This record gives sequence, structure tokens and C-alpha cells, in this order.
Amino acid sequence: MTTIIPALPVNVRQTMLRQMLTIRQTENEIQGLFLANLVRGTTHLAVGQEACAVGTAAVLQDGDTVTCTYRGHHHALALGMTVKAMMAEMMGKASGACKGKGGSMHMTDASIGLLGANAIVGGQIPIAIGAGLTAQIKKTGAIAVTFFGDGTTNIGAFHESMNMAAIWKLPVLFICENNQYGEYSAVHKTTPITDLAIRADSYNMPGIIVDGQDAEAVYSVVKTSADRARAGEGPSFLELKTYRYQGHSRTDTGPYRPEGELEAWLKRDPIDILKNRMIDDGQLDDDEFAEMQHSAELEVHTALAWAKDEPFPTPEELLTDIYFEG
Amino acid sequence: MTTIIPALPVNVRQTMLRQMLTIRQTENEIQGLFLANLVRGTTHLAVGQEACAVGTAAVLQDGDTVTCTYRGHHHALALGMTVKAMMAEMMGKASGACKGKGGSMHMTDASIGLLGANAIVGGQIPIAIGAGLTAQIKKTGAIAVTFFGDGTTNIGAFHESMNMAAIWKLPVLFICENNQYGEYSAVHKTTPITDLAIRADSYNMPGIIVDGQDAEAVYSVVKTSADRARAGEGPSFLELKTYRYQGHSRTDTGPYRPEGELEAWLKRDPIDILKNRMIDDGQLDDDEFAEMQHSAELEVHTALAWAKDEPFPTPEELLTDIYFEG
Amino acid sequence: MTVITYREAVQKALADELRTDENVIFFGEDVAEAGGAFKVTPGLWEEFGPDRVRDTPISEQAIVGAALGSAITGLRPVAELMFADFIPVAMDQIVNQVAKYRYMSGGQFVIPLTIRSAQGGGAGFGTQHSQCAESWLMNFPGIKVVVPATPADMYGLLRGAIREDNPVYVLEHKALYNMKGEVPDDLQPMALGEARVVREGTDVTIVAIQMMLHRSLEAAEQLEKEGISCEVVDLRCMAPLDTATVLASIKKTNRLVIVEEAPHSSGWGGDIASLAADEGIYYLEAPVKRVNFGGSLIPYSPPLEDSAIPNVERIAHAIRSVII
Amino acid sequence: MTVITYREAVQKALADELRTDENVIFFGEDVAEAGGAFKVTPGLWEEFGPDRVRDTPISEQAIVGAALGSAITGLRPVAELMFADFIPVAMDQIVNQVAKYRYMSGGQFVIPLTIRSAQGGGAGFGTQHSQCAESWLMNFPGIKVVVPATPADMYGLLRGAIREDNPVYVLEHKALYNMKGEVPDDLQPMALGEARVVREGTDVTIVAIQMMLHRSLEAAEQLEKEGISCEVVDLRCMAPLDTATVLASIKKTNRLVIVEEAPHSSGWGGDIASLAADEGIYYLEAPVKRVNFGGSLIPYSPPLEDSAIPNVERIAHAIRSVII
Ligand SMILES: Cc1ncc(C[n+]2csc(CCOP(=O)(O)OP(=O)(O)O)c2C)c(N)n1
Ligand SMILES: Cc1ncc(C[n+]2csc(CCOP(=O)(O)OP(=O)(O)O)c2C)c(N)n1
Ligand SMILES: [Mg+2]
Ligand SMILES: [Mg+2]
Repeated sequence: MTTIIPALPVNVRQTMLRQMLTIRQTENEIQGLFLANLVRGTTHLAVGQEACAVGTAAVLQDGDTVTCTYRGHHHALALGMTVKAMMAEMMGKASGACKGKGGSMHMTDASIGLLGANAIVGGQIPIAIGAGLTAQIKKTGAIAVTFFGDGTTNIGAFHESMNMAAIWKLPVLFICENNQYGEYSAVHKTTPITDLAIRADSYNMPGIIVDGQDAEAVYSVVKTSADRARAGEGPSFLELKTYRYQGHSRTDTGPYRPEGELEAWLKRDPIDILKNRMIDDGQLDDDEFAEMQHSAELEVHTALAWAKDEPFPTPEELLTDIYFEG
Repeated sequence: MTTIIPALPVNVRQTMLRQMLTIRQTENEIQGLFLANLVRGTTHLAVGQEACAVGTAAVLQDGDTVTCTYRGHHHALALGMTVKAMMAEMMGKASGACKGKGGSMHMTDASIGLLGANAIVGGQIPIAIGAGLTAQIKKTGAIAVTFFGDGTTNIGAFHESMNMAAIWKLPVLFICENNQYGEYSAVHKTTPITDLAIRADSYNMPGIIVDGQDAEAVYSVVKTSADRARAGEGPSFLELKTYRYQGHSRTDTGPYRPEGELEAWLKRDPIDILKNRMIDDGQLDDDEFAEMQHSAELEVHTALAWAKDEPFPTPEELLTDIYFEG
Repeated sequence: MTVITYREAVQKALADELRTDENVIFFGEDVAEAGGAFKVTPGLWEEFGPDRVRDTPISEQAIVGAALGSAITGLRPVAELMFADFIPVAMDQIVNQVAKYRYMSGGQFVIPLTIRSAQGGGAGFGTQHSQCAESWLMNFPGIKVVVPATPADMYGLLRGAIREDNPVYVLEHKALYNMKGEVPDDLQPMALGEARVVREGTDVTIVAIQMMLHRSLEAAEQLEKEGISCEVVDLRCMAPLDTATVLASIKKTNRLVIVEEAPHSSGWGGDIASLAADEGIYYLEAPVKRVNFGGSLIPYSPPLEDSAIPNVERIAHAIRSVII
Repeated sequence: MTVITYREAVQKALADELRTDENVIFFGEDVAEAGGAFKVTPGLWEEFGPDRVRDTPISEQAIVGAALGSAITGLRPVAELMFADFIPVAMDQIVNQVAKYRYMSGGQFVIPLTIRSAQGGGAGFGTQHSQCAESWLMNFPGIKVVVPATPADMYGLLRGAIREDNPVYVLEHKALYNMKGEVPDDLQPMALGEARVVREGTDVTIVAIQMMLHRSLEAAEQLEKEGISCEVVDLRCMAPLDTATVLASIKKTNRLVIVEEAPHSSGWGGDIASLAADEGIYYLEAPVKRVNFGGSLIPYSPPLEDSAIPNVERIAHAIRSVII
């Protein structure tokens, strides 16, 4: 992890910490909702990966765009989706982010630049190429970020997109959250290399390894790559080494994890890392943190209670939004 | 081009030279057939790339398999398809290699290990994974070779296949004939790297650059990689630097070529390189070469005349070979 | 005679074929060590070993290609694409390669290949994880398509598909995995291409498969109380399609309702209707009705998803409409 | 009024839209500097520059994704996939992303996107380069499908497709590129979804598109001499489908023949037949016939390819069979 990490202003640190607490609280509630069958189908939690989202979001500006995956709740919240909109969407309510039509795997909010969470592995990556193309042609100075997992680096769409972004020097950041597993398979079982970042060499693109548990480390590398992209110097590939505490989805408990692995990662919890650093720097004390945690819980519980009472979409909604009717 | 080239036995050299002469003669006749509308649709010639085919074929053994592309006439002939079977297939005759159902883009002969020429860019590559899988599971000691072009290294199927072959340590040789162009686009316009061989690093696989105009250089590298694969040490990626003298297909004359490029490559003609080396080594004189050339012409002309008179398939053939009827 | 679930029937069919023929291999994403995303294939990796039962990277095109390449070189592969919604990710390999490979070569290859996927809606998986795929494959001669609706058919048809010396796509309906049913202990691999009259009737023919078949049977029960006698035909296999059984039923009932778990356009329902409008035209005494998604996609929201997928009431309503 | 080819109509429509709206961009494999594999798009790169008219790597999934992503962020992209046979290579992006993107988001996006491909047989391109793709796309609500048969329609419908604020797939028939036809100088972009009665008749309705439309018109000419009056309907757009025009014609002629350049199963012909068997049932006085590939693929060998694709004689034969 060869990156110097400049300390961020206290207000940025506070925002990142608050967001991580809200994300974790939200994800934990969602797991409960799934078990209670209030969230149907499937759901994928990002507990443990919060720093990847908040560190990136802190860099993004108006006009920048993001595409991500079914495991995208942390990105949506870090970008500014309200917990209410997310909780309502989780339960398929009319007031959800996607009017209840998307669900857990498709948290989308164009108004905050979140162009969509995708349920097809790799499906979101080519779409970011198009967002980067618009930025380049319209000279907006915006960048397009696309998040994906370690397992996704083995699918064709990833490769085609990396190459096209590179040859066109598009302002795209390919951010791989290497959480060590693709579903139930450890990355080394499906991928013959240890550091995915080296795949950037195939496209003559910078490939950088980042400590995904350290929000400030994520911020600093994303910032550098974003500035580079905005300056017209092209795309970058970032490998964020991270870990998901929960199973892959639904009721998976992660029986495939080696003894002690989770425990080791828990010692590098992204919330603790930032929290302790702020305490060391005299920017936070235990009471203030407890208060932060409390307000996160309050926000999530309020949103949850509200969302539960929200109405489902009316039947007519089935046939709307298929085509733009003008 | 960092490869030491051990001289091959004279009989191997003679075979390779004869095959190259036959291939070139055949390809030139095919162009005429296309212009005469006796070959319909499209056709893709490999004139200039002969050494890639004969150098590889000289390494292969019974049981080894090959998948290749629409630009695969040289491979078919090098593997042992008769000019008659090819010419008849070109014209859609019943006695063609594929009963006339395949045509110029699908020269296939399972009896010589040629598992198919594909008209979908990249389509042939995953199929070689399966051939390698059979060899590995049945421990046949066979290898699976798949040929593709420079432009094909930008398509998803290439990436997925490289990764799967590497993680399973399959006996597969990925042989890229980098003939400098994908259709009408120079490789540097579509691909942000100069040496495609470095893409092998993404899969922890050897990536070797070879002089594709030198049949013996091709032989020696393919041999080394084949032995490695047979020994269970996994796949290799070979980039054969070569050039197609003709246009991409049909009536393309190659207007996109920079001034003098073709001429420069003609100076490194694969037939001349081997011929002159044999002359220098006292293994060939001008009369013998003229004789070789003459017999190649004779073989091709005879086959062509024969094929022209062969019958087309009977109408019933339309509905056979869709399913195996047992 | 033992009672097992549709899910167990898949596992048993795979295990029995892996046991019977050493050329049978099985691979897909997380199908081996983890026993599959739907826990359909537990125990196979343990019994048959990592050479014959493999987990793959997330590379659908390479998975299908690996199946095709191994099938034409002497193995009898079974590949899994987890959700049928992922078929488009590997569509070229399936429809341009697998389905055409024998034909393009002039018959040089025998392709004993099976691909399996879970399909269908009703479980809240959302727009990209709930589709039925049989119609996507049927416009491509060269690949057979099987759609079992019961544990016994699942077992017999999957074994039949694996034994088949041609490419076969077996589509399993997610919503049926927990369905229990009797499977004779000596049940043999079944031939592909035979529909079955699941319920005899005289007034109207209902053609359906999988989840829609079971809902159609429920509708038939209800309508019996109203004095309407429904004959229900389970196609079981979409390619080859058993048109004789369908025609015989139309000849008998003179009325036809087709129930599809899919959008209306360019689906198999049109072929059944066109069969009726051609060879069956003189039997028909009422309009041919199709019950399907119409022009809608599958939304996540539970009540919306329920309204997209034909339910017993909608099916019954369509049937009544052709009786009066 | 000028006479131009179908090929020129494509180029003119693209040029006019690129000129009219600076948000229109165009990209694909070798479409820019080389002017396209079928020489359909010369001069665009020169006139509109390398930013708006681009050559791409051979990466169909990235091409379609680039179109989708740019469409939802303010551009109006036109992407080319050279041959329609390559649609399966990018199928996920087309049917799971482009077609579903607006719906899954609850209507957050407007997707003014057009994809173009050359399709169809008759030119000896073989099994993997001769298919017609319209039916592959029609089972996926969310994307419109246009199939012009004349230079004027090619021009008007392509411009209409580019102007359309929804995804549209425009399929151009290879065999028609050299066809000449009159195109009014002031021809405006056309609305999508309107079929056209190309030839009026009283005895039988023939529904067809593109190359099959022209062969059907020839058959109609022949049959007129035999005293059979054919009404020929060009669907022009497969999604949305103009069922009203088809029904009105069936009501008038009481007979229906459907001509498809594709295998029989799971194609649009079934939908036309099912329309006739449902709403049109009381108009029908003869079996509904479909002329298509049946269960065959497209072989390379010229005489075999000719026998696979419906020709004037086969079409005429089918028509006669419903008249007697
Ligand atoms: C094309 C496709 N193949 C398979 C799946 C099933 N699937 C869903 S998530 C997943 C694992 C992805 O792993 P990774 O890329 O590491 O992302 P993570 O879930 O770890 O965030 C798989 C195989 C899918 N949704 N799409
Ligand atoms: C999936 C797909 N996309 C595009 C094409 C059209 N096409 C045929 S050959 C070709 C160029 C391939 O270039 P390369 O891989 O370098 O092979 P070469 O023709 O030079 O041997 C293209 C784009 C195709 N056949 N298949
Ligand atoms: Mg992962
Ligand atoms: Mg090339």
C-alpha cells in the first residue's frame, strides 16, 4: 500500500465518519428487513467496505457520475441518497428512489449523479464509458466513476471498457473494490494474479493499489486520478483492498472463509481507523462519537419506520417508465 | 524479437517451404475466384502470414487441436486440408471440406484437428478452452491452439478465455497473428499498447513476441510453449508480428496503409526468408525452388479445375447436419 | 417411489449421470465447493472431485465455450449459467457457436452438451434476475430447449438432455425448486420433444409450462366448479415442439388459451397460436387468447411484480372469455 | 425529388441529423475514416470531425455501453454494430441494459439512442453473417425496432429513430443497399410504428418486410395474372407494431400469408398469426400460412442458401394454397 496519506480537513473527516456510520447502520437494518421478508429476492451488503464509498464520494463534484453494482448501498448513501429513499426502495414502495421498481440491486438517483446500480456482473462498466464520452465531447470537466468487484475483472465487459477508455483517453475511473471474494469464491481461486491492479498495464493505464479500509487513503488516490482525468490525461484503474464482513447475499454466512480471516479484517475496521485518527488528532472524543452514532441510528430508524408505512406503487405503475412518452 | 532460432532438419524446412508456396498460390487463386463471383460473400486472405501457420503446424501432433478465424486458409492447408477440399468448399460444392455449407470463413476438418474457423471475432477462442479442458481431464497430452488477430485482443471473449485457461492451467496456446490491422484500422488506433504480448501478464501467463515472418522462429517458440503446456505447466500467449499483403477482405486494396509500409514488409517475405536460408545452407538451389513452385502451381490449378466441375449439394442437404440424428 | 423436491431432482439427475458416464463433467460459478447459488448442486464436487466438477471464474462466454470445445473433443459437459437472465452475456457462444457449429462444419461434430439455468419470476429478484428465456433460444435451430415443471420431469428430462447427442438448454424455474413430487426410483432418462396432457378436459385447451402450468391447473380446478372443463397441456420441451399433442387437444376442445411468463412479442405463444391458425383453423370455435406480460417488464415492487405475471384469476378470466 | 440508393439514404439521414443536432454523435468499427464495412457512411468523419464520428476497437459490448451511457448524460448517440449477427455479442448491453434502464430506475432517464446494423441473407456471407435479427429484440420491451424496405423509408425512419427519445434499433437489409428509389427533397423524419399497405388487393393479405416484402410484391404481380388480388403490407417497424393496419387488411381480404426471412420458431410471424387468431378470427376464411426458413439455418453454398430463403415461387405457392 504505497500511498502517502495527507490528512483531510476536519469537516471532510466528520462527513466521512458520519456517512460510514449511517451506511453501516442502514446495512444492518436491511439484513433484518430481508430476514423479515420485507426486502424480497436478494440483497448484498457492503458492511466493511464503507471507506471505499465515502473516500470516493468526498472527491466527486457536481456533474460527475457513478455506475455501480447490486452491492451499492454504500455508494448511494455516500453520494447523498437519503436513507428514506433507500429504505422505501428496498421495500418496493412508491416513494423509493426508483419508485419501487428497482429494489435492493438497482439503487439509482440521477440527480446526485448515480447513474445506476447493476445486477449483471460487469454490466455497469461499459455505461461509464458513455458517461465519460459525454464529458469529453461536451468538455464538462466531469469524470465518470465505475465501481465493480474483484470477480468482475474476469468478465469480458470489463476488458472491452478498459481498452476503449484508454484509447479514447476518457475521464473514467475504474474502481475495483477487491473484497477478497466473488460470491463464495476467494479471488485466488478464479484469478491467477494477486494484485488486480496490474491488469491496468494491458491498457497502458495507471493501476494503483489502495488501502480500502482507510477513507483518507481512498480519497487521496481517487483525488489524484480524478484530477488527472479532468486534465484530459485519461482513465485510471484503482484496486481498493477491502473486505465484506457479511456473506455475499441473502442468508450466506460465509462458511468458506478461513479461520480468523474476518477477525483480522475487523481489526482494520474503516470506521475505527478514521475515528481513532480523529481522536488522536484531537478532533473527536468518545462522547462526540457516541452522539454521532446515536444520530445515525436515529436517522435510520426514523427512515425505516417511515418507509414501512409508505404506500406501494399503484397498479398503473406497472406500465409506466417503459418508454419516455414525451 | 529476442528468440534464438535453432535450424530445423532439412525435411521439416522443405515441408514448410512447400506448404507456404501452396498457401500463397491458393490464396492468389481464391482472390480471382472472388472477383469472378465463384466465391460469394466475402473472403479473407493470409498472403504474407504463411510462416505463422506452417511454423505452428510443424510442431503439432496427432490429437492436438486448432481453432482459428475466417482468415484461416493458411492454417487449414498447413494442417493438411487438401487444396481440393478447400477449393470445393470455397465454391460451395458438395465435396468441400464442410459439404459447401461453411464457405471461405469456416474451413473446418476435424480429422486433422482443425475444429473450426470462426466468422465471429473472438468466437473461436473460448472453444479452445474446452478442447484444452478435454486434454487435461483425459490426460491425452494434447494441446489446443487458438489463432486470432491483433484486433481480437480487444474483445471480451479473449479476456475471459485467457483467464480461464490460466486459472485451470490448461494446455492452450493463444497465438495472436498481429498483422498490424484490424480490418481497416491500424492496431495503434484501437489498442493503447505496442506489444500485445504484455497482455499475458494480466493472467500470470508467459507472453512472447515472435518474428512471424520466420517459420523457424515461429516453430521454436511454439515448440517451447507446446512442451510446457503438455507438461501441465499451463497456457502461453504468443504474439506473432506479421503482415497481410492483401486488403482485409473482398475488394479492399488497403488505401489506409502508409506509403512504403507494404514494400518494407515484402522485403521480409516469409517464403524468401526460408528459401534463402536453405540456399545459404546448401539445402536448396534455384532450380529445385522453381520446381517446388511449379508443383505448387500445378497442384492448385488441378484442384481448382476439379472443384469447378464438382456438383453443388443436393437440396436435401439444407436440412441435414442441424442435429445429429444418431 | 420417493418424494423429492424439484431442486433435489436436479442434483440427483446430475449425480446419476456423473456416476453413469465418466465423460460427463459439470462446471459453473460456485456450483462445486459451495453447491450452487440456489444450493441445487451440493455433494457433487465431494463425490466426483475437482477435475470433473469445477467452479469457474465469472466468465459466461468462456463457460459456454469450454462446454462447446469439450463436447466436440470427447466429453459430455454440463455447464451452468446461474440465472437465465445471464444468457445474453454469453449469447454469441450459445446461438452463433453452439447452435450452428455442427451445421457450419457440414456435420463433422457431435455436440453432447447441456447448459442449465434458473429462470422465472415471482420471488422479487427484480428486472434483471426474473426473466424466462426459452423464447430467446427458439429462433436458433441447432439447440434444443427443455422446461420441466415437476420433480419427475426435472429428473427425467435433465438426464435425457445430458444423454442427448445434441446441444440442449435446460431451464429450471426458480419458483419450483421447493416443489415436492413423486419420482419413481427406476425413472429412466426421458426423450425430448414430448408434450403431456396434464389434465383432460373438453371445453378449452390451455397450453403452458412451469409456473404458468401450475397456475393454469389451479384455474382449471376453479373453472370446473363453474362447469368449464379445461384440458391442460404441458409442453415440457420447447424445441423440438410437440405440435401433434397440441393440435389433437385443440381438435378435441375447439378452444385455445396460451399462458406465457414473458412479454407478448416474439415468444413461443405466437407459434402455438399460429399452429392453431394454420393446421388448427377448422377446429377453432373461438378467438385464441394469450395471457402474458403484454408489453411490460418485471418490476421489483412485490404488488407490481404480482400484477405483471399472469395469476390464476387472469388465466381464469381469459378462459371464460373464450367459452361464452 | 431525387433518386438515391438505400445505402445513400442511410448516409444522408445520418449526415442531416449530425448537421441538425450537435448532440448527435456516431461511432462503430471502421465507420469513420474508412466509411464503413459496407461503405455506407463515407464523408461523415471528414465533415463532422473525429470527436463526433469515431472508429472504435472491436468491442461490441463497450460500443453499446458507450451509447447508453452517453445517451443518459446528454448526447444523442448513433452506434453501429456492423452485422446484425453480432447483436448476440453485445446482447446483455442491448436487452438487459438499454431496454431496461429507464424502467429499473423508475423513469429517471430519457434514452435517445439508436443502434444500426446490416442484416439479412442472399449474398453468400454464410451461417454467421446472414441472419435477420428483428425477432431477437422484440421479446424485450423498452427498445423499438425499425426495418426499412425502401430508400425513402430508410431515410425517414432512420431520422425518426435518431430523433426518438427512446432506444431504437434500426436494421438495414444488406441486399437492399444498392436499391434505388425516389426520396422527396423535403422528406421529414418519420414517426415509428406505422405499417403501410404497399399494394392494395382484395383476396389475400401478405405481411412482410425488407427483402421479403419485395419478393412478395413480385409474387403479387405474378398472381395478378392468375386473377388473384394480393394486398401487401409492409410492417416497417416491428416495435411498436401497427396491428390496426394488419387487422384492417385481414378484415378486407379474409386471408393471411406471413413471409419471414428467419427460422419459424419464436419469430414475429407468430405474433401476426396470433393477432389473426384472436382479434381477427371471425374474418378468417382460410388457414394462416407462414413462409420462412422452417427449421433450417443459412448455409453458404449458393443453391442451398437460395433454397433456405423464401423466394417468389414459394411465396406464390403459399398464397395460392389459401385461395383455393
Ligand atoms: C453476468 C453475471 N454473472 C454472474 C452473476 C451472479 N453474481 C452476482 S454477484 C457475483 C459475484 C461478483 O463478485 P465481485 O465482482 O467480486 O463483486 P462483489 O459481489 O464481491 O461485490 C456473481 C457471480 C451476475 N449477477 N451476473
Ligand atoms: C464480433 C465481431 N465484430 C466485428 C466483426 C467484423 N470483423 C471481421 S474481421 C474484423 C477485424 C479483425 O481484426 P484482427 O483480429 O486483427 O484479425 P485479422 O482480420 O487482421 O486477421 C472485424 C472487425 C466480426 N466478424 N465479429
Ligand atoms: Mg468481490
Ligand atoms: Mg489484424
